This record gives sequence, C-alpha cells and structure tokens, in this order.
Amino acid sequence: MLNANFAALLYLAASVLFILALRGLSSPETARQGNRFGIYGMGIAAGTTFLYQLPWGFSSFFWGLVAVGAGASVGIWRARTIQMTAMPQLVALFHALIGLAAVLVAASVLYAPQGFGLGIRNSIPGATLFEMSLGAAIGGITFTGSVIAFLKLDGRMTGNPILIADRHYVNIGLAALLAVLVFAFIFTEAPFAFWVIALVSFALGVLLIIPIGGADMPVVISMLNSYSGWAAAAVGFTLANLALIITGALVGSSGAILSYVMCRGMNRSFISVILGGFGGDSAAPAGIGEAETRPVKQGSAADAAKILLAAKKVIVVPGYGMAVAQAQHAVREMADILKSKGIDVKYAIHPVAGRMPGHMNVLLAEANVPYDEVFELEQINPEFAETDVAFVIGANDVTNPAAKTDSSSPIYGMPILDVEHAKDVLFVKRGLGAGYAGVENELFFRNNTTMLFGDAKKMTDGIVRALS
Amino acid sequence: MLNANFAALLYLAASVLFILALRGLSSPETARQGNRFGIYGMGIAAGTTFLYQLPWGFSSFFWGLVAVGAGASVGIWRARTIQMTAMPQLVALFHALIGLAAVLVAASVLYAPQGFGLGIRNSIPGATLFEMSLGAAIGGITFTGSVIAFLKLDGRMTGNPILIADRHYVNIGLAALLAVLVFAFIFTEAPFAFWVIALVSFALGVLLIIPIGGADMPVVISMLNSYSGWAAAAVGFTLANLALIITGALVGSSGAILSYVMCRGMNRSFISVILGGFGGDSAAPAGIGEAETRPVKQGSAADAAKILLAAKKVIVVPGYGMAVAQAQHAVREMADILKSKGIDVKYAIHPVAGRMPGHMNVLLAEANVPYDEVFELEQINPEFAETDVAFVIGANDVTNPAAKTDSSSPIYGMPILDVEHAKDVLFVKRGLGAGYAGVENELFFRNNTTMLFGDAKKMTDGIVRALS
Amino acid sequence: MATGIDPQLLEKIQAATQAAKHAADSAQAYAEQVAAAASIASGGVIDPFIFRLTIFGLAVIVGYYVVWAVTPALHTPLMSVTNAISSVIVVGALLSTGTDPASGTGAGAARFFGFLALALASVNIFGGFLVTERMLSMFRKKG
Amino acid sequence: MATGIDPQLLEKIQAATQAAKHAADSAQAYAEQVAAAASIASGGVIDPFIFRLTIFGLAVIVGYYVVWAVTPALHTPLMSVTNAISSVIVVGALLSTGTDPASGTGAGAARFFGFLALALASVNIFGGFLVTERMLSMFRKKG
Ligand SMILES: NC(=O)c1ccc[n+]([C@@H]2O[C@H](COP(=O)([O-])OP(=O)(O)OC[C@H]3O[C@@H](n4cnc5c(N)ncnc54)[C@H](OP(=O)(O)O)[C@@H]3O)[C@@H](O)[C@H]2O)c1
Ligand SMILES: NC(=O)c1ccc[n+]([C@@H]2O[C@H](COP(=O)([O-])OP(=O)(O)OC[C@H]3O[C@@H](n4cnc5c(N)ncnc54)[C@H](OP(=O)(O)O)[C@@H]3O)[C@@H](O)[C@H]2O)c1
Repeated sequence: MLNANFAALLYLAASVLFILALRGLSSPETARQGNRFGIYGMGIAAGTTFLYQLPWGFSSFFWGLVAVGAGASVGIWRARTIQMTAMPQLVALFHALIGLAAVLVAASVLYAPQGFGLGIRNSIPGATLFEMSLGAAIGGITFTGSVIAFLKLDGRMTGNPILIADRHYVNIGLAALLAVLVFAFIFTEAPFAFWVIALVSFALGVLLIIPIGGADMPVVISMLNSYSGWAAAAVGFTLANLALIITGALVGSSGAILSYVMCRGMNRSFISVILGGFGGDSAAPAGIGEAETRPVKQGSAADAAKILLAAKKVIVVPGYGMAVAQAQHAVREMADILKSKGIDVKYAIHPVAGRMPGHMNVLLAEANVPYDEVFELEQINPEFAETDVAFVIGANDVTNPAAKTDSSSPIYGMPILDVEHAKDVLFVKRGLGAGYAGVENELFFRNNTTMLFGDAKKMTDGIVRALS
Repeated sequence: MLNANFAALLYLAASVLFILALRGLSSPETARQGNRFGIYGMGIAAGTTFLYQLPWGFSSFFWGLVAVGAGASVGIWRARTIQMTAMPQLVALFHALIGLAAVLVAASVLYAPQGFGLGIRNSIPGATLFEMSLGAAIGGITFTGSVIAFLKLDGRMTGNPILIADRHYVNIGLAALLAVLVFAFIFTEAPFAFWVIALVSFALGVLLIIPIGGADMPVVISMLNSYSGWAAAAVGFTLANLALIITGALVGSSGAILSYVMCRGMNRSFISVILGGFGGDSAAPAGIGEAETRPVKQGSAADAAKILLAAKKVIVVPGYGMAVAQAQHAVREMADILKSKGIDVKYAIHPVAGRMPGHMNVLLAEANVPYDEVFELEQINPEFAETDVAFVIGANDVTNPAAKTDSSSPIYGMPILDVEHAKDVLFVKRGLGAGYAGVENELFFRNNTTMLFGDAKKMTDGIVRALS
Repeated sequence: MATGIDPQLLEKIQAATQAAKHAADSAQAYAEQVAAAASIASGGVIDPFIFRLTIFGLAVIVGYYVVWAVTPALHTPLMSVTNAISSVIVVGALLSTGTDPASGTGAGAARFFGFLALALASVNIFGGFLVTERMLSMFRKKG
Repeated sequence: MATGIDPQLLEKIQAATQAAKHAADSAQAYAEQVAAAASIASGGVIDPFIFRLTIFGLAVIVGYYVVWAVTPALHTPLMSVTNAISSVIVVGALLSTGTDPASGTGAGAARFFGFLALALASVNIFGGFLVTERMLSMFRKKG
C-alpha cells in the first residue's frame, strides 16, 4: 500500500540506523545506544515491508505471526540462556540461519516473481536470475559452513582438521560446477537448476570448513559473517531493495575486516587459514612437555600471594586458559583484594588473546571489571617496565618473546605483550604445555618467572584465600 | 556517443579515485600517490564527458580548447609561482572559481536543457529547476564570499571586521528573498528570476563574509570549501551526474569537518566565528604591553646559543610569527647545527598553530625538515618534562597555560603545548604583544623563561651565527 | 457493385479510416512520449542497476571505515550485532509471505518458503539484538 | 442519401473503422506496456531521485570518515586537493560547450556560459593538482 518512493526512503533511514549501530561500537559508552539504533532500524525495515505489502490476507497474516512468534521465542531463549564462553557457537548458528533464509527468499522469488514486482514466472530478467542464484549460492555456503563451524566449536564434532584426499581439486570442481549451473539457470529459469545450485553450495560449504581446525574457527566465523552479508546484498540486488544492499555491504565488509584483524594479530595469512589443516581441538602440544628438562621455578598459591602483596603495581594478562577455566570472577575478586590494599591493578589484553576477537574483554566485563581498567597492547606495553608483577593467567602465545627474536617461529612478527619487562612474572597454567601456536615459551625458564601449575580457577581461588 | 550506462560506470570509477585521493592524505608516504589518483579521476571524468558528447562541432571543439588552454595556463602559472605562505589566499581564489562555474553551468542548463537530456526549454521539471537554483545560490555565495576572503587574506582589503548596522536582519531578509525567488523560478522558469537569484546570492556572499575578521578567515575558507562542494552536488543532482554528486558530497563534508577541527582547536564555536566581529588583521594587542610592569628575563642571540648548546634535547615550537617572518629556513639551519653537535631536536606542532590547519607542517616541509622529526601535540606533550630547552618561535596562544587554569580566558579549554615543563623556555617574538586571541601569556614572566625580542628570522639568523 | 458506390460516401469512409489511422498514430506517438518521459525520469538512460551498484560500492566503503573505527574491546559484540542487522533479510521474507495466494501457480510454494525464512530471520532479530544488549550491558565504567 | 447505402458496404466500413480502432487500442496498449517496462527497469517504481539521494547520503558519510582519517600535518594539502577535485564541475561545463548550436534558441547562450565555466574549472584542475603536488613533494623523510 505504501508508495514505493516513500518505502525506499524508509529503507534508507533503516540503513543509516544500521550504520549508526556499528558506529556506536567505537566506544563502550555509545555501544548500547548503537544497539538500540540497530533495533529501531530493523523495526523500520520490517514495518515498512509490512505496510508495503498491505492488505495482508488472513492466512498470510496468521502464519506470518506464527513464524515470527516461533522464531522470536527461540531467539530470545537462546540469547537469555547462552553462556558468554559459548558466544562463538551462537554467532555461528545465527549466521547459518541468515544463509538459509537467503536461499529461501531467492527460491520464493523464483516461484512467485509477481509478489516482488519482478514480472511473471518464466520471464524473469536474466540479470535478476543471476543475482538470485548468486544469493542462493553464497547463502547455501554460509548455511552449511556455519553449521559445521557451530558443530566444531560446540564440541559436537571433532575440532581436528578433516582432510579429504584431493580436497582442493574437489572444491575447485564443485565451484566450476556451480558456475555452469548458474549459467544454465539463467537460460532456463528451471527450478530444478536452482535447487541443484543450492545443493552444490551446501556441499561446498561443508567441504570448505571441515578441513579447518577448531582453533581457527574464529577466523572462519568472521568470514562466514562476511559471506552472510554478501548473500543478503545479492538478494538485495534481486529485489532492488536498498536496505538489503546497504546492510549486506556493511556486514560483508565488517566480517572481512575482522578476519583480516585476526589473521594479522596471529601473523598468519588468510589464505593459509582458509586452506585449512592447521590446529586441532586443543592446540597441538608439540611434545615440548616431555623433551623439556630445564628447571623452572615453581610456586604455590601462598607464594604467589606473597609476591603479589609485595608489589605496588600489578598487570593481569588473561588468555584462553582463563576462558576455559571460567576464572574471570576469581581474577576480579583477587584484583579487588589487591586494590583494597592500595595496589594498582590493570588488565592487558592482546588483540588475539583467547579464541575470538574481544573474547577477554567480554569475559572481564561479565566479571564486572570496569572497562577503564582494561588496556590494549599499544597502550599498556610501555608500562610493563615499571610494573612489579605481571600475572599471566592461561595466556601463553601472546607473551612469547620468540615472536620478536626467533624468525623461524610460527608466531614470528606477531606483536606481543612485553610481560618479561616486569620485575616478576607469575604464570598460571596447568603444565608446561604450549598454546594455540604450539611453540615453546622461553619465559617459563627465566629467573624472574614463577610457574603456578594448576587449573586457572582453582589456583586463583587459592590465591584469593591466601590473600584474605 | 558513449553509452550512458558505460559513462555512469566511468563516473563511478572517477569518484572512487577521488575517494582514494583523500584517503592517501592519511599519511605523508601515500599522499603523492593519492594526488595522482585524483588526477586520474579528473582525467576519467573529463574524458568520459568528452566522449559522451561526441561528435563535437568544430566551433565547440575549438573554443573549448581555447578555454581549457587559457584556464590551464593561468592555473599552472599560479601554482608554480605562489609562495607557500600565500596558500590560504590561493585556495580562497580557487573556491571562488568553482562557485562561479557552478552558477554558469546552472545557467546553461536553463538556456539549453536539451544539451543535458533534460527535456526542452520552458518544460524543465520542477525538481530540476529547484536543484538548479540551489546550485546557483550556493555557488553564488561561494563565489563572492571567497573573493572577499581572498581580498582580506591578501591584504587588499582591511582584515578588520566590517560591521553593517542590523547586518543579521539584512542577511535574514536576503535569505528569505532568495527562498521566494527560488519558488518563483520553479513556477515560471524565467531566466530573469534565475539571474536575480544569482545576484542576491552574490550580495549575500559579500555580506556574510565582510563582518568576519581577517584572522578568522581560515575557518571561513574551509566553510567556503564545504559550500563549493554542496554547490557541485546540487549541480550534480540537476544533471543526474554521479561523479558530481559523490565528489560534491566528499568536498562538502571535508570542508565542514576541517572547520569543526579548527573551531575545536581554538575552543570557539563555529556559530560565533560565522557571526563575525572577532579579530582584526593582526590580532588585537589588548593593551597588555603597556600595562605590564612585571620584569621579564631578556636575552640576546648569544645567550640563546649558550643555553641551546648546554642542552641534550631541544623541542622547537613554531607559531604564526615564524610564518610572518619566513623564518622556517633559518630554524632548520639552527636545528642542523644543533644536531651536528649531538643534540636531539624535535618539532612540536599545535593543531591550530599559525593561521591555517597544517600551516606549520607545510612551512617546515618547505624548509626541508623531515616530517618524522615533526610531532603532533598528543605525541610530544609528555616529552617536554624531559626536555632541556623549548624553543618557541613566533608562537604564543598555543603555549599559554591560561587555557588550562583560567576559566575566564577566551582560550580556556583549548589543549596547549606544555612548554612550561621544559627546563628552559626561549621565546622568540618582537615584544610582549599578545597573539591571535589577545590574551596575556603568564609564561613570559616565569623564572625559566628567556625572552628573545626581535623579528623571528633575524633573531634565528643571529643564533645561527653565534652557534657557528 | 463497386460502380454503385456513392463518391461522397467513399470520401467519408476514407476520412473515417484516415481519422482512425491518425488516432493510431497519435497513440503510437503517445507511447513514444511515455517511453521518453520514463527515460528522462530515470536520469537519461542510466540503468537503475548502475545506481544500485554505486550504492553497494559506497556502502562497502562506509562499512570499511565504520568497522575499523570499532574499538577492539567490542569486537565480540560487533560480530553479534552485524549478525543481528544482517537479518534485514526479513524484508525478503515478508515480501514472500505477503504474496497474493491467487496471483499464480508458484505463490503457494513462495509463501511457504517465506514463512520458513521469516521464522529463521526472527530468531536472529530477537536473539541477535538481545544477546548483544546482554553483552554490552556488562561493560561498565569504574565506580 | 442514407437510404441508398449498400448494407454490405456499410459493414465493410464498420469493419475498417473497427480495425482502425483496434489498431489505436493496441497502440495504446503498447504505450502502456512501454511505460510498465520502463517502470520495472527502474526497480519497481522507485524514482531515480531516491537513488541519487541515497548515493549522496552515503558519499557524505564516506567523506566524513575519509577526512577524519587525514593526518593533521596534511590539512593544508587537504584543502587544496579537495578544491582541485571539486573542479569535477568541468563535467557540466563540457556538456554545455558540447551542446548542438542548432538545437534550440538558448544553445548559443548556454555554450557561452559553458566556455566560461570550462576556463574557470581548468584553472582549478591544473592549478589545484599542481600546487598540491608541489606542497606534497616538500614532505620528506629523514635521511
Ligand atoms: N582471539 C582470537 O581471535 C584468536 C583467533 C584464532 C586464534 N587465536 C590464537 O589463540 C592464541 C591466543 O593466545 P593465548 O595466550 O590467549 O592462549 P594460548 O597461547 O593458546 O595459551 C593458552 C594456555 O592456557 C593454558 N590453559 C588451558 N586450559 C587451562 C586451564 N583450565 N587452566 C589454566 N591454564 C589453562 C594452556 O597451557 P596448559 O596446557 O599448560 O595449561 C595454554 O598454554 C594465539 O596464538 C592466537 O593467535 C586467537
Ligand atoms: N591554525 C589555524 O587553523 C588557525 C585558524 C584560525 C585562528 N587560529 C588561531 O591562531 C593562533 C595561533 O597561535 P600561535 O601561537 O601560532 O600564534 P599567536 O598566538 O597568534 O602568536 C603569534 C605571535 O607571534 C609573534 N610575532 C608576530 N610576528 C612576528 C615576527 N615577525 N617575528 C617574531 N614574532 C612575531 C607575535 O608576538 P609579537 O607581536 O610580540 O611579536 C604573536 O604573539 C591561535 O590562537 C589559534 O586559535 C589558528
């Protein structure tokens, strides 16, 4: 019912609100306002479409309401109950839904183009068919790829790379097949061709992701995020809808940039991640524990408490181990006690600490650590030199000086947190095991390092008890 | 002759190149490459239009060539011969040309819409007429406003604010008249209405700028830069040309942001600048020199040389006085001598030092100071505490601690360079005169300050002689 | 029979035919005019695809800058909020579900796909924004 | 006279008129088809102005981000380069100068304005980029 021009302006307004939603994330102060902009934008986009399609028949309205109700209940339930450590899985699952929705929307355009103002069946313009099949193909890859990523991250499938013989050739073959199918589809507008395109994309999605190790999944999720954006944009071109085109482009670039940020943070190339075969469930220990005979200085929770109490300034360096052990609350408690004794406590976050960008920040925030005590690498690195104790908990690679000195190391060139400049370094971890990158950490054997062997949560609880 | 779709794609390519041109300026390393992108973009835009209008009649081609030749010669001549200190004037003049060109293009659309594919005369769509008159009005204001700014900056007109009685009412009246005229033009398509719109805009441009003091001209230039962008965008809407729309928007936001940056750097509101009445040719001395009786420590070039030679680390703080005296080459010489004696020399640039954003950077670059010795305020401020000598040359407001302490000062809240933290401060200026903001500088009377009274160039030359 | 025709009548017939032809001609002319007007309205003869491509390209650039400006501390919420806004695919889903059931043979299938897509998008809309809100509400300042 | 008309002839006339009317009708239909096609080609019935407005809005946002990313040290070259690129108004000038002199009464005036605008824009194009180049070439690294 809505005039098309007016609708287009409303879609434009929604897009601007989405841009503002992302812009809000440039600082924690504006982030919640940004999220609200996003919600308004979505409300405007959906409301506009609803009014545009007026009058709704009873059955459309009823079943639409059922669909929204069902979806909303599931969504709200997952959002309420999910644990913060399980965010990567949840995001992966959500991407899958977007991918599948893109395929379904493309299909309905094919079956009833008149409903979208795209002419009548069997005479859809070729360009539209092309955009449609692109949307379906990218959507399909996003769908199954995200499902695999979800299964790997959620531990329902082995995190180890599953390497099929000649997988690169198989993938290239499937991609070529996809191109041929798209061509055929454009010329025939046959639903059969469409569904084969969808199926081949589903297969390709699975095959592209299974060879990638569980630890590399964050990059994959971000990449799939990007794909879901491009799929939405392709559907947007099909429907000539500005909101879909702009939002798709936003999401597409966002995901691509995050993948890039992660790869740069790990000093690995995006290609090498995508080609797969690296890193299993828990990173390969590379047999260091066994071969290593050099002595390390070991300490107990009580020793750690003593060292901490003697300090004026402490920097906490959390890593993946803290997330695994869910030790963030204990760490906050420890910091509170130290602060109550007049000791300065700060947190140093490496850009790729943990297994997801911003992973540590969310966990610390969950434990009520104020974000102005949490610092990024560039900000805090100069401060280690004037720090008494660097308390490293479940972090390893991000502190490894080999990244600066050993050009043969897989992490060579990655910026690291200069914990070795602190007077004392405390390392909380279960043993001498390596981290994600599977390389030995020279720091364990230094004179000013004390290893606190044990689970991060239990050890920190012990320190808290010893302190109070 | 060119297909319109293909032409549109080429215009799009040109726009992207312009975006890359601005992006290049994010660092001195990429800036020249960026400028080249801009040139390619312009080549593509002009070339596309040329091909699109094929075949050219002989007279069009010939006179077009004459016009380009004449314009190019003037442009090249001015660009080659202009002094770096006269850049603000040149930019103002160039803006004027864009403004006038926008008016002329709008006029030719009115007289021969068929040449632009906009139908025939006396039946141009209302929306197009509206866009056209908007382009002419903004262009007209830009034209005469920029001419006034040029005359003031070039000293061909008094820099003092020219305050007409009831000027705000006059301006509001003219603006209202403009609105009525645009309305009339849309309904009549009468060339007479168009030319009256142009004339009223010319008048408005003059009246808006004459009350603004010479010292505030940089903000004005930037604002006119913004206007020239909006004028180009309005013409772009008229011609439905993507290159004009996108580029106009880019230039429009660029100018607006620069105005904002300058106002923020001066801690003044944009509105107060635009309403005018502040600051004359050389800023008001506010009669401090006379009233002041407190003693200052005075020194000669030889004294300065002694102090400098005793230092390990020197930071040079240039300001408007260095530009006036053209002392940048002498300063570089002085720094070279100091560096040859193993003294560390850096330059500290305040965001609004001088009379134009980036003014000092260009002058220092002209004197062959490498840009990696030149630092911005946030970067260098912490270093003053460990600096032996702060050599302040022709700067005043940007070092005035009143900005931090005296909430009644007109510069209160403006970030300043913390020269007072240095062990010794040398001030090169002609007397105890105030700067642009007309406020007294407490630093002159401090114990660790030595005033070097004299022209910046002569004094620095003296120091160079004393050093060698 | 031909000989019996009244010449005046013949003239009238010719005139009528002429008029009809004229009407047809003017209809043709009208058609051309409409086409021309449509072409002018769409800015010369630029295909709207070009506009969409331009918008897409600019949006990619905007995305690039907006996302680089996001503070690394909020990269996890960034992932969940981009996911939430990509559920704007709900627009397509709503268009499908709103298709007139009587409008063609495929309408039934299209509506079915639409309902499915609508449900999936709704999971994302509600779940995505809510979980982002939950995360962001944990980020607090000192004191 | 009317009584003398051959009924067969009358039928023929009616048929001819009918045919003409039919032709006119189909011409009309054709016109509508053209209009509809044009409207579809322009993406439903969205006015291209909306597209231009969108492009303008996104370009403003891009400008915002691109300019904030410019290092303050290069703010003076920024002023001169934005000035240089705003001379893309040359596109309008070239369109005016290229107007067919025989195309209408105003063509002469339009061309005259076009030549003037072309000269002004050329000053800017050559002067603007050259002076920017001159400034930028002065920015050098140590050593
Ligand atoms: N953040 C991202 O976006 C991202 C994405 C992909 C990859 N990565 C990679 O992940 C790594 C992150 O570095 P990181 O320093 O945070 O982690 P890390 O180098 O993987 O080290 C984690 C350490 O935690 C210890 N640990 C595991 N479970 C523990 C528990 N329950 N209690 C105590 N300690 C435990 C392990 O040692 P023990 O076995 O001896 O206990 C391990 O050495 C980097 O190599 C990065 O490239 C990050
Ligand atoms: N950069 C921009 O974009 C911009 C734009 C608009 C306004 N402004 C304003 O301009 C001011 C810039 O601060 P600033 O510290 O650079 O300049 P300033 O505060 O205006 O001081 C310049 C000083 O230079 C001295 N001087 C003048 N000619 C001289 C010569 N030939 N030799 C030696 N000294 C000479 C003057 O003192 P004597 O008379 O005692 O010699 C004067 O105190 C700020 O207030 C800022 O807000 C800047």
